[in-house]
Amino acid sequence: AGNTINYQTWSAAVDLVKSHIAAFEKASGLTVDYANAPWAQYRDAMVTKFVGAAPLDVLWVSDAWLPEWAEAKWIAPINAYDNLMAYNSDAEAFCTDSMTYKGEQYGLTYYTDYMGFIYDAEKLSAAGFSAPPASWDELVEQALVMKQKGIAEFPLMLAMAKESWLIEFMSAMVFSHGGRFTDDKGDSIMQEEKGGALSALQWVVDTVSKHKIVSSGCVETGELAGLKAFAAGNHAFALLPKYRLAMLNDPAQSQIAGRAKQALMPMGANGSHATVGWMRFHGMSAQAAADKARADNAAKLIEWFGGKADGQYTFQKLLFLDLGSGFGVKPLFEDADVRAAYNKYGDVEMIQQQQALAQKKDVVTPWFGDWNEVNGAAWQSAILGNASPADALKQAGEEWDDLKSQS
Amino acid sequence: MARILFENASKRYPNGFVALENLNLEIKDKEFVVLLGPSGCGKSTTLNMIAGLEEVSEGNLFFDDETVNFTPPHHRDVAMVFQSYALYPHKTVYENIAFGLVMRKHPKDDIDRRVRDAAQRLEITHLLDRRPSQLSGGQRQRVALGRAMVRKPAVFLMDEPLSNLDAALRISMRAEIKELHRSMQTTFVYVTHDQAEALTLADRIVVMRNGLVQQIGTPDEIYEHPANTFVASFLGSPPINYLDGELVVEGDKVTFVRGETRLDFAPERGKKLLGQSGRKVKLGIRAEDVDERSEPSSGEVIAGAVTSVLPVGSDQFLGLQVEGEELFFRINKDLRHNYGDKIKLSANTGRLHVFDADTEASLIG
Amino acid sequence: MARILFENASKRYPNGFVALENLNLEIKDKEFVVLLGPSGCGKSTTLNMIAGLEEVSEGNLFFDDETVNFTPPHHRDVAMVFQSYALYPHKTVYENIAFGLVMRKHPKDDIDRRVRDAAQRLEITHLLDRRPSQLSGGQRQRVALGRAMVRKPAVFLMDEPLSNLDAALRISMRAEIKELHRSMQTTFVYVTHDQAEALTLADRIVVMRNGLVQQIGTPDEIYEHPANTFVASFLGSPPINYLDGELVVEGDKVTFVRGETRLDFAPERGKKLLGQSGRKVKLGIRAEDVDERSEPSSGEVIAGAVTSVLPVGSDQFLGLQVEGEELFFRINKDLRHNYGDKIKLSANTGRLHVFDADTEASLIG
Amino acid sequence: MVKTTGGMAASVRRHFNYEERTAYLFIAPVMAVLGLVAVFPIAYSFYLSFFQIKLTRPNRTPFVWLDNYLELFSDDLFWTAVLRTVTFTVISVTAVTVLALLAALLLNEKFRGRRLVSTVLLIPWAIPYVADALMWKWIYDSGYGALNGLLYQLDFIDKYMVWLGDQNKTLPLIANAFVWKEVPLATILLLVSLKSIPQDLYQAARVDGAPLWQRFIHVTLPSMRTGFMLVIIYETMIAIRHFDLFFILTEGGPGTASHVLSWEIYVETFRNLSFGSGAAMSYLLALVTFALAFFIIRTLGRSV
Amino acid sequence: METVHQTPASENFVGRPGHRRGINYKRRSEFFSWMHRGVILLGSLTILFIVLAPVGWLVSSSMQTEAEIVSVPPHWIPDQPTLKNFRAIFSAGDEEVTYETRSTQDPSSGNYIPSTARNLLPAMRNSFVVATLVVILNLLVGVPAAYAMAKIRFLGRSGSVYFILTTRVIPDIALVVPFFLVIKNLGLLDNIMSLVITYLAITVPFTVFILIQYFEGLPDELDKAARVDGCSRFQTLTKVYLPLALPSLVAVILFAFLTSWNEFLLALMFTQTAQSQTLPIVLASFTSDFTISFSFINAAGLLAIVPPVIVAIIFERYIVSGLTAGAVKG
Ligand SMILES: Nc1ncnc2c1ncn2[C@@H]1O[C@H](COP(=O)(O)OP(=O)(O)OP(=O)(O)O)[C@@H](O)[C@H]1O
Ligand SMILES: Nc1ncnc2c1ncn2[C@@H]1O[C@H](COP(=O)(O)OP(=O)(O)OP(=O)(O)O)[C@@H](O)[C@H]1O
Ligand SMILES: [Mg+2]
Ligand SMILES: [Mg+2]
Repeated sequence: AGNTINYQTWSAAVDLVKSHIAAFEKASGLTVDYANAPWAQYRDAMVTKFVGAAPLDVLWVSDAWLPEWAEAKWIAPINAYDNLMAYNSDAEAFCTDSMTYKGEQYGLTYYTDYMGFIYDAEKLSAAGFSAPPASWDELVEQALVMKQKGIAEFPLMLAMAKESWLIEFMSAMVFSHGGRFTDDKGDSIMQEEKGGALSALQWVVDTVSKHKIVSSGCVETGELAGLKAFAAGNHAFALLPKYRLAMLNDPAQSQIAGRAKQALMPMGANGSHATVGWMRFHGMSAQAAADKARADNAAKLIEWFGGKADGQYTFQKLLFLDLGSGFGVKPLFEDADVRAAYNKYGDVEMIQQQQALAQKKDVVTPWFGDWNEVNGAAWQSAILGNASPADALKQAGEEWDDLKSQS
Repeated sequence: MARILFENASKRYPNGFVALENLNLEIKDKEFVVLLGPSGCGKSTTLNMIAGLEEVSEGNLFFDDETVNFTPPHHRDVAMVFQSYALYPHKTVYENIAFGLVMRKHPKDDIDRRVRDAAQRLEITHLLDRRPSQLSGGQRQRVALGRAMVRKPAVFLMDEPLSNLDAALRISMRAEIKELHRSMQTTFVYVTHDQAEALTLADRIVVMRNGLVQQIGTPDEIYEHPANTFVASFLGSPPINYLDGELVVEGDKVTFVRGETRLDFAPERGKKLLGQSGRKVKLGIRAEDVDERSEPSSGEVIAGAVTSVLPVGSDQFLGLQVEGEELFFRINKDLRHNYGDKIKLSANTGRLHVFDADTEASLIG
Repeated sequence: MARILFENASKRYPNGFVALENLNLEIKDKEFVVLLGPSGCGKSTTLNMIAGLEEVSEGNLFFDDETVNFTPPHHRDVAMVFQSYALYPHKTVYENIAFGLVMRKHPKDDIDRRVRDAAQRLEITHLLDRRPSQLSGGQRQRVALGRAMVRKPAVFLMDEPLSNLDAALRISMRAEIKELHRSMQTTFVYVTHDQAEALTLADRIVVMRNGLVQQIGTPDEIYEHPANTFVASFLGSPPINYLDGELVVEGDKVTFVRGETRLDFAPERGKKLLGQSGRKVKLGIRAEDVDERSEPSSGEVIAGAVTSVLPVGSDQFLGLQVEGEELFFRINKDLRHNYGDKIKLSANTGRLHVFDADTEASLIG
Repeated sequence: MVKTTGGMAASVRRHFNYEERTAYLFIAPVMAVLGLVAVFPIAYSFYLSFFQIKLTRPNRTPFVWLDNYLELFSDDLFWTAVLRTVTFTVISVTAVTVLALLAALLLNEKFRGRRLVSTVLLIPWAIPYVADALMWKWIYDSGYGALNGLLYQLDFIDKYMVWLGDQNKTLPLIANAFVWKEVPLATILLLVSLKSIPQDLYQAARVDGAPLWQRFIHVTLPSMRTGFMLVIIYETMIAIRHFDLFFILTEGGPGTASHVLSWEIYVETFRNLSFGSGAAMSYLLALVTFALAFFIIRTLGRSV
Repeated sequence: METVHQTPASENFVGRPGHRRGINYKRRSEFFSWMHRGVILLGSLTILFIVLAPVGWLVSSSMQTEAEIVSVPPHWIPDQPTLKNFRAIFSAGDEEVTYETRSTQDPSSGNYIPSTARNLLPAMRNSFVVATLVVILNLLVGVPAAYAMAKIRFLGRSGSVYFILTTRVIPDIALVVPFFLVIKNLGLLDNIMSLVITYLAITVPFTVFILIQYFEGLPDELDKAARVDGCSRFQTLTKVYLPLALPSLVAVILFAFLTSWNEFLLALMFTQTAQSQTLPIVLASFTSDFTISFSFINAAGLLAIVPPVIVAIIFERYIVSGLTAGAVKG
């Protein structure tokens, strides 16, 4: 078992991973014991395995879990491996940021994406508009017209169900309204009067209850359900992960194939076209890090997947080609295959432009899990009319301060 | 309140077995009828049909003048003591007994009164709070009886309601049932294997065999004038003795002859047999119809060697080797006999029975 | 093969009810013991304890010389006929009967032979393929009996095995059981409510009441010398008659006096009562211990008015108003009496019983 | 003559308490399995419930005695969760029991196609919760769900409705999915108990004058007591702890509309990584469940 | 007939037994039998609809494309039924995965099939093996225990019943981690035996509890008769009680089988690779963070129903009535 690397991922791109492992085994002479668990339960399974001290070397980590897992000493930094750190120069800044906690970097990304603003071009022109909205207010105007003309009952698709995506949707709204949940010191500012968070939430609440351009069912709509609904042609605008563009323009999976276009994230009153970005990375378990030989092997695998394999970002590229998922290394934008693929359904320039505006989530802390639960419920309460937006954010902010002071 | 009439009724069980065949039986209103017959002859089946628990496969069943073939049991107004008790295991004794009344919406205090009254007669007052599983066999049977007793139905059906009770209790229960019949003035159909019970309770007895009625009559008729050997054998304990032989008629005198044994029939019996000289017959002598006199007159002598002596309480049973057959008689206990003694008994020739040797039907019935 | 001994044994049911108290009872090897007693007195409980089906709450139970309090039933080698039959509903009659033998690994052909033999004796051969639910009550009981009969255990336990059979069958079954006992030479403990059965089968009878043994003795002892009024009342049908009165001793002659009625005890009885003049007693006269003579001698006269006449098969029961009490006697059927007739009967003074008026214990035991 | 067997000859000691020895022998395997697999986890998690364990602070796990429990009593969200759990459990268990009774009564009849119906009835039971929950999520979807589609096409509604997103409907809808899946087992349990009612009790009741309905009340229902007990205990225990549907359908939302105890425990344990207080909640829930079971056994258990 | 009217002999309202005036019982019984049939028909149809409507939708959607599946209003009958999902499950090969062979999925063509499709059948086999073993062990272990608790009086009887129940009142979530430790220490991670023993532990308490109730319902007298007939406790159990308890055994078999078949949380933790993963895990893994195919999940879910339903069909017939009829009197 000395030469076996225990590699754990969630059940995504399983075949691609396997093929890449096969190549790795051939190249390195090491063996990889590969296991995967469903995405929805991945974190729980991993927590159990960490606590139960199951053998693990390399694993996929989502940016949201980094502080927790680092604090719990389940994963270890890779700063010692210069060959890995060298890849930071190619990576998007928010990407490297997202892998860094308390000054140490915990892995290499293999997939990065951001929340995109997507619209149905046909509905837009049917409503008589030539350009997608640039601001949230403009969106409301356009949407009301569509609603009136019966083009769509709920022109905007917002997925506000409690699930792991919720924080990304909220962050995108908040960032584009020029707000933040926390300041640079990590103190809560979400509850600030006239702050971006409040206007974002207020805007969402209005669209649901005042303008009725978003279904009140949005609180049960998950990202996936929203995607399918959008693909079914129920809506004209949507906030969706950028990589969904591929699927939306695929006639076998979508009824609006060819009409799904991306625009910059609309601006809030005091906001910008900023959006939220996220990433997943390959981390090394603390277990492996404690043993030099195991750590070295793990680092090799991390590089193979997160860095270059045989001189290329093979894994990220193939992942993109297979699934349309985003990558965190800028050079790939220049890759001919990549550009060709992107241009089939999207606009590389637009993507690159928006990706540059992506910010990492500002709430990723060791207490993110606790807070996220309360915050999600608070936003939903506001949307359902059980609480005013101010109260909801106040509650979330207090929870934040509370948790922060406890740790 | 109800005349019950079976008209060519048959009962076929799902497995094809015919339990009753072509039953024709009229039970008069207010009559107390006892069904008698060997185990498996169809008595319970008959009761079940009256209660409506088993369908009449063929023929008709009337209550008064109306067919009730299709009337469900709860509209028939019968009360029944099941041979297997069929107590409700989850109800207490009290609730078991009260149930029939509760179903008929009797007032609470009336129910209470009746239940307690019945319990007292049945001597189970101290058991009213128990559940059936905590009772002895006889106690369960009394609960089953109580369940019927509290009711005032048009017909009482009782299937061996006293079989598991001791003699004393049985006698007092018998009296209760008699009293019940008297006070209710309603029809009873009763199954028992206890002859004393049958004879004391019945207005009429129905003797059945293999799903067929053999004889219907008052206890006396059945006992004194059995229609055939089956009926004759069925009643009497120890059972009636048979001797195959021949009739010899000489003038008014009819004599039964078998080997040495010659018995002259008393005149009133004999006259029904006149002109049947030479007929092969079965003679029936009940165990108690002998006497031990110092010197029996000829024509009533039964002589033989003692083969067994069995004292039973008040009497003794004597086995006697007569003409190569073993006959049993009941005689006074005070007489002492030993195995092998040759003795003579005098038969009560007024109580002899004669049956055709082949058909086994009575010749003097 | 087994002597059974209860030593201060008690049985307390989970609900706290004490069904047997301090039972001391020895059943000898090969003995045929009949348990008699009113419903609920603890007979079935006693059998269950012998079989090992109910724990002995206190005291000891020995088989031969060893305590078997904790020996499980399947190591006790007993065969039992349950009062409630307890047939295996999923097995055919054949399988039911064979089961005990199968469990004991008897060879197949031996089992088959025994089962068929038993079935024939029980007259259920035609039912061997049926399941219990398709049988009549009496048929089920015979299956239950058959299940025990095929076995060759150390002890047979039978709990009212014939209660649901007709008289004829009962008698023939009784003979089978007697024969079984004879051929097996093994211990039988038998519960019955049928006195004839008890008296004909038993080597000894145990009379119980409320969980207590009242008397143990041969049938004759029990019948002729009941230890107390309870035992005396329990046997005999119709039951024994009582008259409260007083003893008067004059020289050798002991007389029972109650009003006009004076009965002189036959000498062998009288001598046990000498010197008890003036004692308040209960006189017991069995129904059959009277005779209707044309002129009874004084000192044996029982005189009264006829209150009821009940013909029962071979005899008739006469109710007689004597000294303000109603007594029942059994007399010959041929005698005709009418309601209200004043008659005289002569008592058999050699068979009178006397009990203490308070303790009710026999004075001539 | 057959020898009096070992029991009589053998020593008292050898057979001392054969009954108990057999009983212990018979329950030994179960106890071994539970001892091996279940006792340690239970004891261990119980032990954890006395510590303040936050996995993100691996070095600070003080023993806090009953604090984890006491804190719950002042936690509003906890009490909301309790209330929702009770609501969900009551709705579900009642519905399961009633529907299962009806189904069992139906399947107890003899008719052509009975086996087809009973087989079909078992289908929901055979769908793993993962698939079942996704199926319902998708049926309930407000945008393109089958429920909306069906009601719309049947003209019961004139436009698509919000289902799970409507906080007043959330719990009942989840309960509906739960009941759909749980009815088969309950039906089987009740059917078995229905089948074991002796027919002669019905005969006695008919003679006692009880019409169909009264026979049902006085014979069927009481005879099914233990069947009901099984169903109610089992379903209560399952419903009170039910997690899967909440996880896949709503994650406790919208707002806190489906924030039940099991969800709270999950969040506390796996989202917040507070194993100590998560365990404390679990044990409070366990205590309540056990008390309920105890009560149900005492009231419905066989006392005959 | 004078006396008849004076005595309160009959409770019958009309004073005549056996018939209330004006009721034609023959007609009435025919009417009831029609009613009866009607109620049965209605009930059956209701059950069929309630169960089959969602399942039917499952079937229909498993044969639709991803695009069609989200149509508004839904297409109850697929426009162009396709069996590609089923084909994918049954044709999935097991060759080594390389860059060249990796693509079983082709998003651009819409033939989206998760590559883990090939794990479905092995997972079903795993599930089936696990469930079968759990059923067998449940019976072996649970039946004697239930019998002892139902029919033998011994010290600690009710204590053991409550103990057994206690093991099932704690939410699984609290037990997952400790369970994991046990399984790890037994060296059974990623081995289906880990599931067999944990499922046994979670099903056997109810198995025992269910059986106790039904055993208690069987007449004690049969127990006694068997023991007098020479059965040890064990033989009494096997020869007399088991045949009579058949219906409840069916309930238990189905319970244990389906609980094992459906269990998710523990399987998620203890299994890692296709060699030990069970059906629910593989089903769940069809939903990744990248995408999900409803139609495929539905197809897989549909297949998941088949083995348990076959098991149910096999055993359901043994739920029959009247097993104890004629056994005892009283
Ligand atoms: N399980 C029980 N719980 C409580 N009391 C019981 C139980 N079983 C029997 N008894 C009581 O114990 C006493 C003796 O019962 P047992 O069955 O031995 O009577 P028995 O002599 O056989 O009567 P029977 O002739 O009526 O069958 C009865 O009074 C009965 O009520
Ligand atoms: N369900 C059944 N299926 C087939 N045959 C049956 C069924 N029930 C009873 N029988 C048969 O019908 C005949 C009559 O049964 P029934 O119960 O009426 O007898 P019975 O006269 O009451 O006898 P017993 O005195 O033994 O109770 C019996 O031979 C019996 O074997
Ligand atoms: Mg009968
Ligand atoms: Mg008894």
